[in-house]
Amino acid sequence: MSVSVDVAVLWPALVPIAGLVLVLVADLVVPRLRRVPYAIAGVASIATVVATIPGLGLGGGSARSTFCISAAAGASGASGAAGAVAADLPQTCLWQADALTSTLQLAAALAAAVCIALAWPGASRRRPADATSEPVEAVLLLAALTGTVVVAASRDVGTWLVALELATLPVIALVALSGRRSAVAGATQLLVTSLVSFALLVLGVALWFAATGSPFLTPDAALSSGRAQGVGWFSYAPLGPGETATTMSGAAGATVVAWPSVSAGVLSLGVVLLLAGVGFKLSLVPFHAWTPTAYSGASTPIAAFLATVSKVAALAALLVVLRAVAALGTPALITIGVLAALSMTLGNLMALRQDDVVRLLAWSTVAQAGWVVMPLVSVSALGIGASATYLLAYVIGTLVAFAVVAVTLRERPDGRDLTAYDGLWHRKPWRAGALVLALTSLAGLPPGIIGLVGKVVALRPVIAEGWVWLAVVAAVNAVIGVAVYLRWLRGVITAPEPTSADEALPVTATTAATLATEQRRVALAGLVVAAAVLVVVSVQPDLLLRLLG
Amino acid sequence: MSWIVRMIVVLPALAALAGLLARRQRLLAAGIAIGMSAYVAVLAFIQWVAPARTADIESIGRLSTGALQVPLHLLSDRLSGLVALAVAVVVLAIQVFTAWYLRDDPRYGQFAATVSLFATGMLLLVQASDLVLILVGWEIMGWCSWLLIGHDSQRPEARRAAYKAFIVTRVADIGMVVGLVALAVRAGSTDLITVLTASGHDTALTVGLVGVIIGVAGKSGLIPFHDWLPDAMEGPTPASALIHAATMVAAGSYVIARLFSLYASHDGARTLLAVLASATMVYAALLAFAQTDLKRMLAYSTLSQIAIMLAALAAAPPDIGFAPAIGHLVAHAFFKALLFLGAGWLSVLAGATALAALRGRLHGTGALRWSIGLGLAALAGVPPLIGFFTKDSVIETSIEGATGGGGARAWLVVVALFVTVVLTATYCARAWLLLDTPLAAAEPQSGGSPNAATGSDVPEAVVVAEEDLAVVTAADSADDAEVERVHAHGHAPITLSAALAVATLAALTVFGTLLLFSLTGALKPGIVSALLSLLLVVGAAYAVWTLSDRGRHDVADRVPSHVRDRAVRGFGADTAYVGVGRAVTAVARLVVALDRDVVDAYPRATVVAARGLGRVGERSHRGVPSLSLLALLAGVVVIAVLGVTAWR
Amino acid sequence: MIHLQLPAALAALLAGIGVYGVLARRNAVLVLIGVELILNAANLLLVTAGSRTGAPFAAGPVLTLFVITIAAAEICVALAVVLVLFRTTGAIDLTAVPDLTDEPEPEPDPQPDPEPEPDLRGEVRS
Amino acid sequence: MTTRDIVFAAVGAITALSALLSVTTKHVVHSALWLLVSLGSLAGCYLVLGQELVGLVQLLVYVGAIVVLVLFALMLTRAPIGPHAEIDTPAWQRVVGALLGAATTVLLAALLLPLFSGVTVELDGGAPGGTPAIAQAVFGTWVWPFELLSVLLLVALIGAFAVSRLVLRSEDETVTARGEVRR
Amino acid sequence: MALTLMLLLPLLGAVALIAIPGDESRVERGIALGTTVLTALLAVVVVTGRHEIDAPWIRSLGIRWHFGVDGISAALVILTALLTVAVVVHTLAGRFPAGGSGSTFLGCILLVETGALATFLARDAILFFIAFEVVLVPMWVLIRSFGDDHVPDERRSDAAGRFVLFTVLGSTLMLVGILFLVHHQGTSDLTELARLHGDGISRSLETAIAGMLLLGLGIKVPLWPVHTWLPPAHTVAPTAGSVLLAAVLLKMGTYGIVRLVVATVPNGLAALSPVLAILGVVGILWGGLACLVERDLKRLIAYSSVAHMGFVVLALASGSDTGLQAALLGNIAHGVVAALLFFVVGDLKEQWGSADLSTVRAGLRDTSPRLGVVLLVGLAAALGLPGLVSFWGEFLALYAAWSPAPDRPVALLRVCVVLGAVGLALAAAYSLRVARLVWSGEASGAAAEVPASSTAAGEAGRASTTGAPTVGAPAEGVAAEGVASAGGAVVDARGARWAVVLTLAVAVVVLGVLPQLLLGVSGPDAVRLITGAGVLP
Repeated sequence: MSVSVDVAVLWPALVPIAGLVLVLVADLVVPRLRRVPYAIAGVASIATVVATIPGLGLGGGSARSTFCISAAAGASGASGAAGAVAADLPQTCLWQADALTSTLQLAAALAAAVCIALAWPGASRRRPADATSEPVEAVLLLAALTGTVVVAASRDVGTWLVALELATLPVIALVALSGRRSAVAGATQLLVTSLVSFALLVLGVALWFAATGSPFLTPDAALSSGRAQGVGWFSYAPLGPGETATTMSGAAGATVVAWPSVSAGVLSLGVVLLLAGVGFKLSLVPFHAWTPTAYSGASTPIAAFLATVSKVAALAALLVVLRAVAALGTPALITIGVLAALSMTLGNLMALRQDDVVRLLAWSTVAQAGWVVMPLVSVSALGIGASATYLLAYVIGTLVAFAVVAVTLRERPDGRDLTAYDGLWHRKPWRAGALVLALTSLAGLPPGIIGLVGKVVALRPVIAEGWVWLAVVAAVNAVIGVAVYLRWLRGVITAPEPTSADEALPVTATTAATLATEQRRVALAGLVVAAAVLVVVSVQPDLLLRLLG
Repeated sequence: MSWIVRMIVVLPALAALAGLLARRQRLLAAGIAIGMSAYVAVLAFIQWVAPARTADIESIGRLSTGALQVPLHLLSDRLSGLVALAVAVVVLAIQVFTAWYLRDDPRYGQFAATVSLFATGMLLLVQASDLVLILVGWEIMGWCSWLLIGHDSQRPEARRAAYKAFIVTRVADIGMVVGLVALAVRAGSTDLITVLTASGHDTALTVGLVGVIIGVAGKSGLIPFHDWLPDAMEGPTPASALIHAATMVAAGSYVIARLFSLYASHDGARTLLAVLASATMVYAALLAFAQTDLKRMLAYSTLSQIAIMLAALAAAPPDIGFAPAIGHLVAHAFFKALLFLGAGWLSVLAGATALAALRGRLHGTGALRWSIGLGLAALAGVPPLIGFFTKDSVIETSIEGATGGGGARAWLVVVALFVTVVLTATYCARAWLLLDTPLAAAEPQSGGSPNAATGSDVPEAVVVAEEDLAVVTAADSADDAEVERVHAHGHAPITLSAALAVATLAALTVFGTLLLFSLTGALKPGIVSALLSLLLVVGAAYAVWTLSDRGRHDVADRVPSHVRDRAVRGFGADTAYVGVGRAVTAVARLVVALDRDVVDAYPRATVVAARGLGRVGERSHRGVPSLSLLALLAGVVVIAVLGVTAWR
Repeated sequence: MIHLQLPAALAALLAGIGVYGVLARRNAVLVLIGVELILNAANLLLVTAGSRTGAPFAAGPVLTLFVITIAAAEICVALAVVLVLFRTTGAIDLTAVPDLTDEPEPEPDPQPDPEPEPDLRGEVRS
Repeated sequence: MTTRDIVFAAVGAITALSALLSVTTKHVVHSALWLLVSLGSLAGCYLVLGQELVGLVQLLVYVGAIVVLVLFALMLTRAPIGPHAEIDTPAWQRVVGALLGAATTVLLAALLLPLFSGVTVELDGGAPGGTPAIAQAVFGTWVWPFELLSVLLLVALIGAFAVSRLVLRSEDETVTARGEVRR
Repeated sequence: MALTLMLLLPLLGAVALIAIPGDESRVERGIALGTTVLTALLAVVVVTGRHEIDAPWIRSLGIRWHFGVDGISAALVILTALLTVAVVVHTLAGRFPAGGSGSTFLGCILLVETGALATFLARDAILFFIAFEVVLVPMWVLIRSFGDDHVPDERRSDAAGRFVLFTVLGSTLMLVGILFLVHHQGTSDLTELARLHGDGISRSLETAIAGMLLLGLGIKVPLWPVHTWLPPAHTVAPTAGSVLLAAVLLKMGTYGIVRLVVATVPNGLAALSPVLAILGVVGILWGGLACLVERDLKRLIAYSSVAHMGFVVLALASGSDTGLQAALLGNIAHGVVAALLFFVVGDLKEQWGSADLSTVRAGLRDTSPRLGVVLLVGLAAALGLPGLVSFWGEFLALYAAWSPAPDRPVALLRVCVVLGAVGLALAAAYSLRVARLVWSGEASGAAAEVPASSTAAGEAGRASTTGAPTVGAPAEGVAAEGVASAGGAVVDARGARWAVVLTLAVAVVVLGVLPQLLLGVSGPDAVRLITGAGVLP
């Protein structure tokens, strides 16, 4: 075969797959050991983190690529004049990981590792009847991680679709597996939304293919749709003397596109459908409705996974498309602007009303999704980098917040109530500090400098395109967002009422005592890792920004 | 030489500071206050003898204010020398007198320090060669007047009077500030010399001059700002003497004298000044006649006299200039200080300031009788006292102005002056007859004790809202201050030094004319006018003598009682102030209401809207999968249409 | 020889019918039918475009095969979830408001929600 | 208008019609059966388009597996046999659905028809995209997504297995009637 | 080096304080005091040596760690550093406000200092924005947690929320403006932006940018009509918070206008100057009028802040170098005066339990002459008494508005001058109103008007209100009794607190007598900034 395979490059994808297989094997061999699957999954995700590191330092346009199709192979699929044209094709690869991709992969793997730490099974089993829960969860988590890692590096619609689905399907199962009635409701809503979205996604891919004639999500493919003469499929070949356009059809190789703008229209519809299909995963309004239900139904670590790894997968997928489209020099996408504005506004307004912290974070995810895609109104390197930057800032902040919630839930059963965090500053100063940092970072206020820098970065492309209305909407939403997070923080910093705190304490103590200390330690370790990353990037945001080039 | 000028300004300030720090040690405080004033008086004397005739004495250095020049220079010339001397002497006399007068006051230290600070303000204004410094001195006096008038802060009337004085003058200062700003803008500098020599910008000049007149009207008590001054009698008598004699109220005359060359060229502004001054001098003299309280009578006489100075400035021909007005300023400083200190002395003896209570109390008090007699005579313009010469100079100057092209404006002033001469003589004669005619000869009083008489009409007058700007003050409440004071501290014989201070002022009232020779043109008596006014004075005095049945009756009782009551209350000027105050308060309440219900309604409405939207959103997000599909597909179709149509 | 406008038109039609199907059904399984129709519309489009000469790497048919496989995987999970849903609620009605209350928590938490968001409330007028 | 065009039009009409019936019938099981017809005839369309392999897979996987799964699911969820008015969403929602469906069709048609206008493919002389080429592509060019697909299938099976075995803690609680709002 | 140290010192101190679990131990006091004093010393060193530091920070955004001091910021830096010392000393000399641990309180104060210093020193527009935001959360904590514990929790929450939300709205809009500016000028360096002086941007764009920046910064100033966050925040905030809010945080708004608007988009500012002047003057009158009827002393001072900042804005609208000098001087003046007033009023409120003016109390003049005298100095300064520090700023502001830069609407500005002068009279009225009620201890007339509303006064208050208007010894006695029981005795300022307020009072006088101390520092740089000749030497 004329496809090159470079395993060294592929490690970030292979490691989680290997972990997945290992979990299955381990479950066969020692089905009783409940923590083994998680240990393997944890190790695998950390190994994934390590595997992505070589890709981080790539500068400029360089990328670590594999599954590259040599020109000859491309030509073999076509014939005649097309072959001659194909010889000029730059090498196309199905896996192409540059710095941006690697960073997203790293973030996903790190977030997955933290989520696994948070989901660490304790000695007291929640579902004694269900013995297979842990290995299944580990497998599903690793599969979703695999999908995320692969989709970020994919450059063709086939891999893209499969990987995206690989990142989505396990999550549906994970939500359902939380085993509560609300989880089933959440899973149902997530399921139907994802099914329809996936159908639209496939439709979008088909339109892309129809418009460009290329199965690759590359700038060349995008260019071939709109240019009168190009390297793609529906391109005019130079007309020889005596030839007419009608005779060009059929086997001649270079077919006629009646109007380039038609093809561009098809392409635009394709891109919009892809955006919509991915938008569901990003929780963009109006594709967001599943978010609060699924988040609150799922267990907290899974919700954290949905809020972080899934988002990375979605944005990574979107970026793959938009990086291709960016070559068209398309001016701002009004669609994205509208979606961003809607998401921010609705997400913030709804988050303002929540008394359940997980639901609050769910709606905050919706709002933050708006911020994440907002820079993409400028389909350019600037916008794409900004979007990725904001995503990472958001992922870190959300992860820490979820970690605090998860750890708190292990200590007190009412840990999902906003009131459970009253006086946290006085009871658990360090954890409260982490929460403060996370929430301020999400709100875009110091001391969460990274969130603030994220807002600066996210607004820059909007400004560069001159979208004042969107910038103003964003500014207003920054305010509502601050109200949302301060509402939580308000309780955290308040001195506890002496009565309630004293009553709560013994409960906490006994609950904590019954829980396995190891479980808490691992969860805490996850929290500490996430918080440490947050602190570091808050002190020196450049570390994060430079990762993205 | 320039250091003397600086010291004249700085020393009282230091005295104020030191006095404040040493307020607990009564003797030390008195020593500082009197010593410093004495030293300043000496320095002022030196300056008077040998003025430096320079206008660029550095004070605190030039300010970096961009294009605007603010050199902050001081000056020293004959004018400043004369006025500074008068001020310094009066302040010294007052400080000496205060040491006795407030002998038992626990806050004597603060009072003396405030008087020193007040002197700083006036002397700074006198020595300033810069508009900003003039404004600084001007406002310092305003602030100190608030402190001094409100010295007896236990008494609500005193607080109100102080408040009223400051607010009224401050409102007028709107004009002063705007005027000075306009003058500075016109010259691009605040330096006095530059301002005087600048040209062009007629609008700025008009605004500047009119603005300064408004400011002066406030401080000098011209109509319609006059009503604060009688109320200011709530302050201890030395404070009244200070405010009325040489300093605050006269400062306006000085400022206009400084700017005279500008006014001389601007008829409009001078006409305004002439009208205000003429109206005030006659009106105030009329009111003075009707007063039932000695101090309030003196206050109205001050209004009248200050108006005379300003009238002189309004009517004087450019070649004569401001000198007659300044002459009268100095004269007034001496005799009015004398009168006030005498009144203070008398009140200590008599335990009251109401004329009814004082009837005949002057009889047989020796030096005090002489002092008050001299003061009233000077006020009335009896030769050869200083008041006669200066008033006559003013009249003569005005007549010259009228004949020399001043036109209607100057004639108005001349007529008003003659009317005022008559009226002044009338009320002076009335006061003298009341004070000096032994009680035995007088008819029995119907009112009973002053306490009961005044106490009854107070409550209706002082019901004011907390927020009101202006305050109603009972016409007779100044008297209460003395009554209380004497009630609290008892009678005490005057000390030698205080008596000496009064005597010095009396001497200056007699011989002070000599000082005026230093200022060219200050003395400019005209034979005809002198004789005419003398005739008028004598006639008026005789009329009072006869009408009052040789002093056995109060001649003012012949005025119909309802008119007189209203005159005593200043014809409701205070009510008008209260009205203005209420109007402003109403606006303020409106502002607060708007602030709460309109300006702040937007943020609140935003919150309500956000909550409402959230509630609506909550209702539509109950986890119905079908609806989420609907939203999804509808959204897709919409954005697809949008995306396709907006592509490129 | 075949004109490709026909399959394209069919694809458009199928997609529209699928969209209607998704929205018109409350039974979860029948909603899946609508989804399948949209998927098949996309597949038809892929095949149509792929049948144009010059498609590299047999992309049209290969992608179609992929999509069919993915759809199969999806249906697997989907039916599992639908079954659980049925077991939980006794129905698979997608228009129903789901019961989000979970099994009784250790403490039933009957306390009313605190007044949400008192921020920016109007000043207490004194 | 070639023969293939006519054949395609016929098969396509069946496809569209049966698809329409499958989403409109009030009969739950009929709906699945109409889907069967629709997908089957779509396989025919593939054949007409010269994609034999795709057509066969369509028959095999879709008609053979998926529709059967759907039927099973219908049975397992105790779907009523016979016409049933309760399987449709409220009328307003269906109207909106119809509008959106029509809009989708119009939008796609408006864009695709011009794109493919006049484009013809010669299929009779052995299409280049034949089965061997597909096989070569799948195991050559597309080997990476193909392998991932296997992972996906594996995971989907594991997930479906685990989910279907799920025992809810609240199983013994009273099952609420459909549409009942608890809160 | 000294500069970095100066910025890091309070930050590290704050982190240390917040991390310390204990409560009001000796160590914390030492850390807080030592840090602030050292910071203040360093600030003096930095300002006198005109230090500057320029290092890369966020390379990918082109944001540099660029701090420096020039004439425009020098006074503000010193003011901030010294006031923080004053605040800390004042806090340590008394009781910590309830609501949390003392170390958190001190830590928040230090964080505010860090943010304010960084804001005044930042030489990069985006760095400025980041520093601008730093103060928010600590100040929010100060108001939210440590606020007046006599008011219901909701009001604290409301006040703190208002503060943060208004400011965030402002700063985000400002960020949008900054990004526009940076995008079109290609640099975020403030020195460079000032040198460009708006070159290369079309006039309409400049106006748009200026509008956005002014809207954003105006909220912080605060400009009418977006001032409504200030009174509640001041009312609720603890003394330290009020002082920092008034004296430091508000200055960031006007400083921002100077740095970001006057220097970089002069034409935009010129186009908007009528609006700015009108808003400034409306603020002057609005604040002044509101003060006339306001019952809460702290709210009253807050409204007076609105009025005073109106003068600063009016001066800035004039666009002349005199105006800029007036604005800078007015800024500092208000900082010192407002700090003084809030210290005194905070002390009073601490002892009274409320700052309600309708409660009848004994006059400070008699009960606590020290507090009385500094309050009087503060009020005198607040009414713009010549010879005190506020006078210069206000007089020069009026001058500048009367003779503005050539491209300004002269007639409008002159009307504004007259109205501004009316505002001076209003300032006198409300200052004296406070002096009457608090310093001389007037039995309130309003209490008589609305007896039911004044709950605090209670029986005693009612007795005194009926007694107050009557004159004479017996009534006086009743009033005095009522006053004594209602108001309670106010302990006079002593020790460190006395030193703090006295120092401020002395500063008010000294700076008033020698304004050249401030004007001389900012003079040359103000001219350079107006003319676009760059700012740093």
